[in-house]
Amino acid sequence: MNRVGIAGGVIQVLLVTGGAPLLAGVMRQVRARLEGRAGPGVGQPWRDLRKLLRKEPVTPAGTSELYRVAPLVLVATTAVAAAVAPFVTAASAIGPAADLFAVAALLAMGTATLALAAIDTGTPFGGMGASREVTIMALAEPTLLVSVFALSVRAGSTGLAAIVGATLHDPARVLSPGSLLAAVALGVVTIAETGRLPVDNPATHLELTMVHEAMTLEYAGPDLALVELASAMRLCVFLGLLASLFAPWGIAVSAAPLALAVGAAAFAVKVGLLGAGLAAAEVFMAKLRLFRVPELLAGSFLLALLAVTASWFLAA
Amino acid sequence: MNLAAYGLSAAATIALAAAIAALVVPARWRPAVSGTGTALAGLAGLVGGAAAAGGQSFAVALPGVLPLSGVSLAADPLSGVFMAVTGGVAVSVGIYAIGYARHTGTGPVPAAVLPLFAASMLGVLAAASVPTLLACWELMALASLLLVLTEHRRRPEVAEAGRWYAVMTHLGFACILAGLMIFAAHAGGDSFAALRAGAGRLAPAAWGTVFVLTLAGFGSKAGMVPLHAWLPRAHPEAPSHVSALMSAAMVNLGVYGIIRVDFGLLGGGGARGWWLLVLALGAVSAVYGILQAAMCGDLKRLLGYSTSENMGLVLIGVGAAGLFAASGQRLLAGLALAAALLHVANHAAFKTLLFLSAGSVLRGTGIRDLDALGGLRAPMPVTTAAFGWGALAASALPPGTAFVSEWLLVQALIHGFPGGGTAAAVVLPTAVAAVALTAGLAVATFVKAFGIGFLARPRSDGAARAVESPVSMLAGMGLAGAACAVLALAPGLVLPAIARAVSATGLAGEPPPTGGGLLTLRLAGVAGAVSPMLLTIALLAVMLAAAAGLRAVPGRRARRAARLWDCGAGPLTARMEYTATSFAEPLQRVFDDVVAPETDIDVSHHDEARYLVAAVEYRSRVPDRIEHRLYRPVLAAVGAWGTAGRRLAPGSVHRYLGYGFCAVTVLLIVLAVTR
Amino acid sequence: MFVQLLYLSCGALLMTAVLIVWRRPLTAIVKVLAVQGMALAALAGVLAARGHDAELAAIAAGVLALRGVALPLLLRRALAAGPAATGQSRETRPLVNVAASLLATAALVLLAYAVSGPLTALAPSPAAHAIPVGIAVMLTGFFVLVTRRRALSQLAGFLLMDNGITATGFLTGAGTGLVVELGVSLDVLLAVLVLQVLTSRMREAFGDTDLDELRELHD
Amino acid sequence: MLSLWRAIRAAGRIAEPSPPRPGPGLAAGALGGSVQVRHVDAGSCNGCEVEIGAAFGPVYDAERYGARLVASPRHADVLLVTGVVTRNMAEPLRRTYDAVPAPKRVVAVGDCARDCGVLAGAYGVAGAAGDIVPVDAGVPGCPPRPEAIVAALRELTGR
Repeated sequence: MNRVGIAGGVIQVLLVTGGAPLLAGVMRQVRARLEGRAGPGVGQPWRDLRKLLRKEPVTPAGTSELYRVAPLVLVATTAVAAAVAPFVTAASAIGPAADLFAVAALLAMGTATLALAAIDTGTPFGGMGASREVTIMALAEPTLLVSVFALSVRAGSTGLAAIVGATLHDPARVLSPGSLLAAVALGVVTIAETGRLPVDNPATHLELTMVHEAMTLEYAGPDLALVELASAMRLCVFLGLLASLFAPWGIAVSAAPLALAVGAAAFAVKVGLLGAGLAAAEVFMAKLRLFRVPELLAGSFLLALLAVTASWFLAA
Repeated sequence: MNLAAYGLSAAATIALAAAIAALVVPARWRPAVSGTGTALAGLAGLVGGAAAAGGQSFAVALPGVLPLSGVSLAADPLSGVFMAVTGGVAVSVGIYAIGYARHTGTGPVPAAVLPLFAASMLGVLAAASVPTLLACWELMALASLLLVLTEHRRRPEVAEAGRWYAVMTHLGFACILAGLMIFAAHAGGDSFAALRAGAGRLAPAAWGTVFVLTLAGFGSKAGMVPLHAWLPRAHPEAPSHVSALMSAAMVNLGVYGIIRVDFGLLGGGGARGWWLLVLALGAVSAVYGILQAAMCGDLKRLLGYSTSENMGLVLIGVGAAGLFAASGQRLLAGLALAAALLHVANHAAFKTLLFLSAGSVLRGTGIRDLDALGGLRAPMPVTTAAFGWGALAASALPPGTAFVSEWLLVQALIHGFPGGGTAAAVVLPTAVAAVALTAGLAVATFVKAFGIGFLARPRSDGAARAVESPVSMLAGMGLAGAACAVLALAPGLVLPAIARAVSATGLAGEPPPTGGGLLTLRLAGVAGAVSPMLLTIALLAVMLAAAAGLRAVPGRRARRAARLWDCGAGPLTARMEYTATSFAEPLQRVFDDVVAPETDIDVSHHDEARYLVAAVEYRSRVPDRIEHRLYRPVLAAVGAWGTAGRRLAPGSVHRYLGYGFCAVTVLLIVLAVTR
Repeated sequence: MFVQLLYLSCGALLMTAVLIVWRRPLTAIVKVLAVQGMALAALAGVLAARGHDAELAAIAAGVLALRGVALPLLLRRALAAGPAATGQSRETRPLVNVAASLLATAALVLLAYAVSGPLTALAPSPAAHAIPVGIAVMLTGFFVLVTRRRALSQLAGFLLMDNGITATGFLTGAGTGLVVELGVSLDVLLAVLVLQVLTSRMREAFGDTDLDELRELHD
Repeated sequence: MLSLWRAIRAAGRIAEPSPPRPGPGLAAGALGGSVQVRHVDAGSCNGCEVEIGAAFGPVYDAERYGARLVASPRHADVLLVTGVVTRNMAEPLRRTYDAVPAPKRVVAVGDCARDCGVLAGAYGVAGAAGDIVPVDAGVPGCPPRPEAIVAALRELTGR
């Protein structure tokens, strides 16, 4: 808990909150261009949010407080994850309060809360989305933790700062098979946990093919704004974790304003590039059948396990 | 005599007094007497256990109380921790029982047995010699059996559950008896001290036999797969406060036995293979238990399977501790054992809460089937909140209790990786994966249990007519919930005691495995820290900030109530809601090969044309596969033996006398030969 | 540096093996096989460059030519002639479903690591530490060979196994002699050609190369 | 994969250059450049649906002006109503309108939705969209051209 940490944490939360919609805008724009369309422009998600915040919130009949609080919880968990993760600076804002597991658990907490809210409406689509989302999350958990395991073996700790520091100290590590396999595994987890193609289609209008969208069908106005902001932030956090764990260059180590600025800029560039790449890749993909998703996750789990064993047996 | 001793003797006296009183007082007062007695006994046990865990240990030998070898009692930090947990559970269960029993009505016997059950568990923990342990163990088993059978007149399935429980628990008792007898015979003495001293003299073969026998006996009590079959049967059928007492306190004694005997007395040494076995069994129990729970539609059966899962996690910790100790990593062994003990405490807290609120649901609606529940938050707000808090605690998400202990467990597993050699490099990642899958499925399970069971709209008349429970029951839940909160936010409070208990096993690292004060949990020796309190504060702060931000939006509009969006068609009925079965369906498909669900579809046709379908009937259930594949054959074999044996008893007196005569002569011949 | 390159090529070997278990389209499997051949060649090349071993370098070149280029091309042609033409261009329903076979592969890899301790202990060198990779690839290939139905994906399994054996040979430092290497590769070549002929004939006869349906040839 | 990439390269930008922006429209202030659209087929012959599809397709690309089709009226600001309102669709149309959170606009697309068109007075027709819910704008034509639909949407987004 020091000056770097506080400053960095605040900057990170602001950066993720303000930048996540822009990230979504960039991804939509890339997709539009690849489809030969002009696209609404990068700022469109922010315009949508501004409008949603001014619209009237709606409480569907028979829903409880949990339904109204869920968007807040969703945003809070994601924001705290963004505050403790080493995006701009390696020193975490709230001291040694959280490591990679805590971050994963926080994001899972958000998912579970939204699923409960969706069940609370009592609509069939809500229950369907909740059931699917929770299933995918449960199956993605082993991959997530085991690849975290692989990363922490190199650093000797699950602390985010320690992992990033170790990589900064010895950049060649990134090119070890263990770390590359872990990177692929975490990439698949990112796709599954943020509901991108081929696991879930974020732009679908068919309720029967929805996973995440089906849970938010009843939300309107500011509640919907929070939910959409949170899912954009979630994507931003996952991509940021990928970036900082496997390409931690530019992360500030001192509280100097310049260093922090460089760190922020580097973070924005890295996440932007990752997002654009993901959006471009999605153009080439079709959505998987729901019951093919376990295959994808089993494969990523195998890669994560290989990463652990490789980082033990092939310690370069 | 110190505080620990006073506490235990007080617990015993109160329990006896309450039992006698419950037999004599009029039925009107019975619930109050028995419940209060249990609560007070539990309180005494809690105080005594806390004192013992705080370092006050004592040992007394009372010769002549029990024939042959007297009773010898002792308490050290290890048993102290378990005593405190048991006592704490007993307190909230006792208070809850007052209202619950008043609702269901209770006969004199169950009312009298309840406090004795609590006391007998404390007795098991205080036992310091094999005979004492066995006596208290048997007393506890009988008491719990009587309590399981409380409602056998009203519901026939109770009797069957009781039969399963009786058989399993006595098979377990036989294993423990045999194991400890062999141990005592080789060690030359039946007091724990003598056993510890003599453990070195055991030949590897004898060592292994004792280990396996005690592991099987204690493991079956802890609901370890594949010896878990009694657990998901007995827990749903027992009255809910008894389920809580069994599921949150009694199963812990199985773990206590494994730690005490196999860790402490057997000296933990031996081949690493034995501890790998414990770890593997723990992993299997965890994954299989939570998988069955995720498929389960019966609220209390679901909780029973989740108990089996949590004990599996604890056994993973114990097994890992043994593995590390056997390979000389004492510090990590301490860490893993501390994680296991912390998880025991956490599980006791949230499982009490969950079972008590499940009982409150049962009382308010008369329904256990999740498919028929739903819509309870309006009529039963407190119960809903309690179950929600318990579900959060059980699903290992911050700020829940299980998050802390599972975090510790994973830390121990990960840091054991580098030094462990090839075996560790192969086993530990798999163990971490098992823990992770368990955690993920636990989230799914408890989202189902809470969301489908309590939220949305009622799916049956019983659920629609739900009523909130009386104050005493709510108070019992409140205590358990408060315990969850403390354990979740300030684990630093209990960790010193757990550290003392760990070093009391004489195996683990001397330095306390954890430190960092109340707020932060910092691991000594290995790098790693987490602070549930800070995380929670940060979460609340951001939520408040976000809410304030929403209020500050210029030109925001007032909230409007509207009907559900039903796609413009008619109103959505409760039959359109997702049920527990449909919620679990994707998981059931994914794990089709593991759980092997039974589904059958009957299509009945019209008489005129068999092309016209009159009705399609679809039935699906998820049987306990291990029970089917493992137990049914055994039971069939036993049955066959029984029928075969009947031919020996045709009813002629001469035949029977002849049996006796042959036995005696054979015995004499054997003696003559061996002499 | 050498070590890192070595381990990277080992990682590539593992990765490609996993992908062959994972992917269903046969064309994708063939592509992955090509990449794996190149990774194997890279492995041999690195070892050669490290030991300044001309023979090994030659072998590396041969591996690259045969397994990186020639065999994949032939397989692709067999594919174009056979299954793809009749529309069976996917491994539709393997005997063990894909998710389960991925988990089985995980178990096999762990097994490989567990058993190859002694081998590594013989001559503890960076190369020897990577021996488990070779064994793991071999076991995976065997698994694929056992559990797949399509003739071509079974051949892929066979090639996988062969690559694993070769890699193990390189890593143990014993080195498979040039002759052995050529021999193995050549009979694989033969196998491919035979398969190509066979598939085309079978397609003319049955229009399918699902091996289960060959049982009907008994009677 | 590569072939798709080549196709993308060959096609390049399909969207036609956007015509000059219309004057300040119906809801530019309230909605501020973002319009989520829910389409209700109240009994159409599917001619208008085809045109709406074209309007959101790559050629006319209504999305570049900030309009987007959404899956739930709760997410929507604008209802696109097509076709005469049949008796069975009158109540669902009302419910859909109630489900949209304020501020909300309704656009009647096609002659049928504006004034029952050729189907006026036919059996089973409950009336035009305006008879059931308050309509703010109409797009004439049977079916209307995609440009017209896009122009109407641009009046709402104000871009």
